[in-house]
Amino acid sequence: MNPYLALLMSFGLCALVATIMVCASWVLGPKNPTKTKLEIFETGNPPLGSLRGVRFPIKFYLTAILFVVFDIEVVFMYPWAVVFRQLGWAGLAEMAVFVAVLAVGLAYVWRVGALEWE
Amino acid sequence: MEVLFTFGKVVFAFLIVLQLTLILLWVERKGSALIQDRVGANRANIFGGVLPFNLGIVNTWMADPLKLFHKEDIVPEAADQFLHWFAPWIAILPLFVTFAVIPFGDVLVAGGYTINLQAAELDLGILYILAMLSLAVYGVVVGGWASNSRYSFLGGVRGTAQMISYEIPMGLALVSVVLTYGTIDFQQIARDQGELMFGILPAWGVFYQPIALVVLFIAGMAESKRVPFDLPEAESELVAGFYTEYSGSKQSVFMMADFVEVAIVAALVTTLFFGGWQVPYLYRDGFQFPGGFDIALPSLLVTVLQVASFLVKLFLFCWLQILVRWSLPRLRYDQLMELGWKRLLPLALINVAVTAVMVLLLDGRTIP
Amino acid sequence: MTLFWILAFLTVPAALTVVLHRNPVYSALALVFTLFQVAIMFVALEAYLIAFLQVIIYAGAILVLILFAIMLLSLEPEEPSPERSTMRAWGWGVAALLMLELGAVASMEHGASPAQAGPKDFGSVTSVATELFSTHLLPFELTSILLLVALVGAVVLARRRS
Amino acid sequence: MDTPVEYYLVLAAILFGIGALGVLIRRNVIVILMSIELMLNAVNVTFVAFARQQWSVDGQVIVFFVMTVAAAEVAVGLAIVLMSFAQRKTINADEINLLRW
Repeated sequence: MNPYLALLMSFGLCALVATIMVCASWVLGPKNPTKTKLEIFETGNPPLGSLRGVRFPIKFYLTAILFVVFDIEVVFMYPWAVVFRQLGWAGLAEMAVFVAVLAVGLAYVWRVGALEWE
Repeated sequence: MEVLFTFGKVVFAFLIVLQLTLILLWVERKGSALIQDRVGANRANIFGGVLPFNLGIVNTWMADPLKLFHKEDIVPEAADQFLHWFAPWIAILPLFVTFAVIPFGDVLVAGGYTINLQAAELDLGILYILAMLSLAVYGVVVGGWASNSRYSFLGGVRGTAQMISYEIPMGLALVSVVLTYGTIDFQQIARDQGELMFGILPAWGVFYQPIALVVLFIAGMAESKRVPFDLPEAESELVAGFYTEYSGSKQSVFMMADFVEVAIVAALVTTLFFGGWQVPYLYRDGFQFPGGFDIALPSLLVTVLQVASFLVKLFLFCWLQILVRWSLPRLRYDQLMELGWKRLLPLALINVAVTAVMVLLLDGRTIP
Repeated sequence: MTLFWILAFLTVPAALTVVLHRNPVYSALALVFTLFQVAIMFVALEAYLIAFLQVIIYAGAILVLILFAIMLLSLEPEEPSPERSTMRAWGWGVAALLMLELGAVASMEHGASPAQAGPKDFGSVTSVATELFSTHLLPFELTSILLLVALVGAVVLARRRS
Repeated sequence: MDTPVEYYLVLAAILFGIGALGVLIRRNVIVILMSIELMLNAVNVTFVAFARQQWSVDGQVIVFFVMTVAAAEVAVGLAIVLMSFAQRKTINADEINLLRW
């Protein structure tokens, strides 16, 4: 049995149930929209309007970059880990070089304080 | 016929998730009441006359979901109408499908058929789980953005940064497990844990990889965005974070996604570190205790025992997470990021290196 | 064959949405969908490991980064500007030409496959990993330097702002 | 697989063309970056299709490297976009026409 067919079944079933669950309130619930109800909730104050100009610290973006770089590192490690026993000590050295270079990156980011949150 | 079996397994795996989340909701409400010395859920008491106290099972199992589904679905005017609907859907879908690759038993031999008790017999199970968990981020990002509200937006950004930060240690913890077993197939890993160490101790992953277990457990809890890692939805700061503007069933889907994530972490911990469906000393033809004391069992009973063992372990680790959730206060954001990047990441990396060296030292064949 | 046509009819509209939608968030989500379809194509082409990496790296990491940047800038849908309409026409023309050209080359006969049935473990983790860590070892090590440079470069650029 | 490899190649060509279209007609730099991602993916499909035809995993290994390049490109590209937005308050490719700040 092709496992991907089973995955397809799983996706179909779960998508169906997820759709039902998300739409349940819209189908079953009352519909009584009022002006106040449809406003954005800002702890009772009149909403300030558009999100244009709302900024958040550049740190979040740095975190995302770090994540992308290390995610690729981790992903490279999976095939390596599977064939590791065949590669032996040479394989260990190969991955050590790879990780060492990226560890330099981590050390740099650590040094410049991109990991510090106040 | 084979298709029918596969469909049955898919449905069974999905039912485990659905029922487990509802049971966890009950455990959460009653358990927190126990911890905080309250009564907890006590409505819809249909067994009231039978039991001396109200368990509130009907309340959380039936009445709560039904009530939530009958709430009004409010979509703010300023929100993006399509994405507001799309966000909870994409938040829950990748989490639901993960259970398809978790093995819940060895093989079921019945009526001439041998059925592998794993819905999708995928040999890339761990990568599949990682892929689906990495897609789960979209529910948070889109939910935070679609509502067009400041609280949602900040909660969404915080939540995304937190989830991606903890994906790295989680991935690395899984790498060291893969190194230990040399495969990324869940069923294979579960089978390998059926052997014995020193002839007495079951060869469970927890004895090989205790550090990976700790890292995976912490990172997994952070992924599920619950206390002590609930900064994206911190009630006292951000109202409800990325789902501030949600109501009714959409909001309950977001809540449910958190519980499904708890279940996924428990399933990973169970399968990779605690033998999955393995019962110590139980083999396909019955118990074989170390002292040479055997009990023969029919194959069907063995299967039932194994599935039961998987479910019990699964529930145990869900319960452990809920216990932690009600015991610890919330971290500060800087502590959260520091824990992820400065503690767990180096720890997991060192663990991978040590594992690699140990594998080579103990596996004499490849030493030159 | 059916699978291919389903994929084709889902991928092309999604790709067009990426390019033509005025709201960058929709563009990004349509791109996620396109990438997921491409991953399914990889499964159909028996590149199982690559298919999962596609989802993890592209959909799980790169697109999150793009969405973050969009949110960081709080972008609004862009208004079509009239003075660019000639440029747009040119763009459509050039892209159509390119598509035709590539399509013509691609649809030529590429010779039959050397064997009807390939090795049994084709596309499996073991086969790809063995190849990656032996024949392509140097590019693999260079990849780490590329990532390091990208990381340091991005951090330097992003920090100069504050 | 009974689908001839040419079908996938044509689909890849169409995807590449759509990506090129995005680069040519859009002014939002982030959308241009996404279009480039689309083109890279079209190339990946070609690699994998040929790998399947030749029964050689080399094509699949190359896809690894393409993904890495794509990630590096996006990380640096977006950092430049953020930086230029901070300086000039625009992400319109027509208005970012200087190579100096």
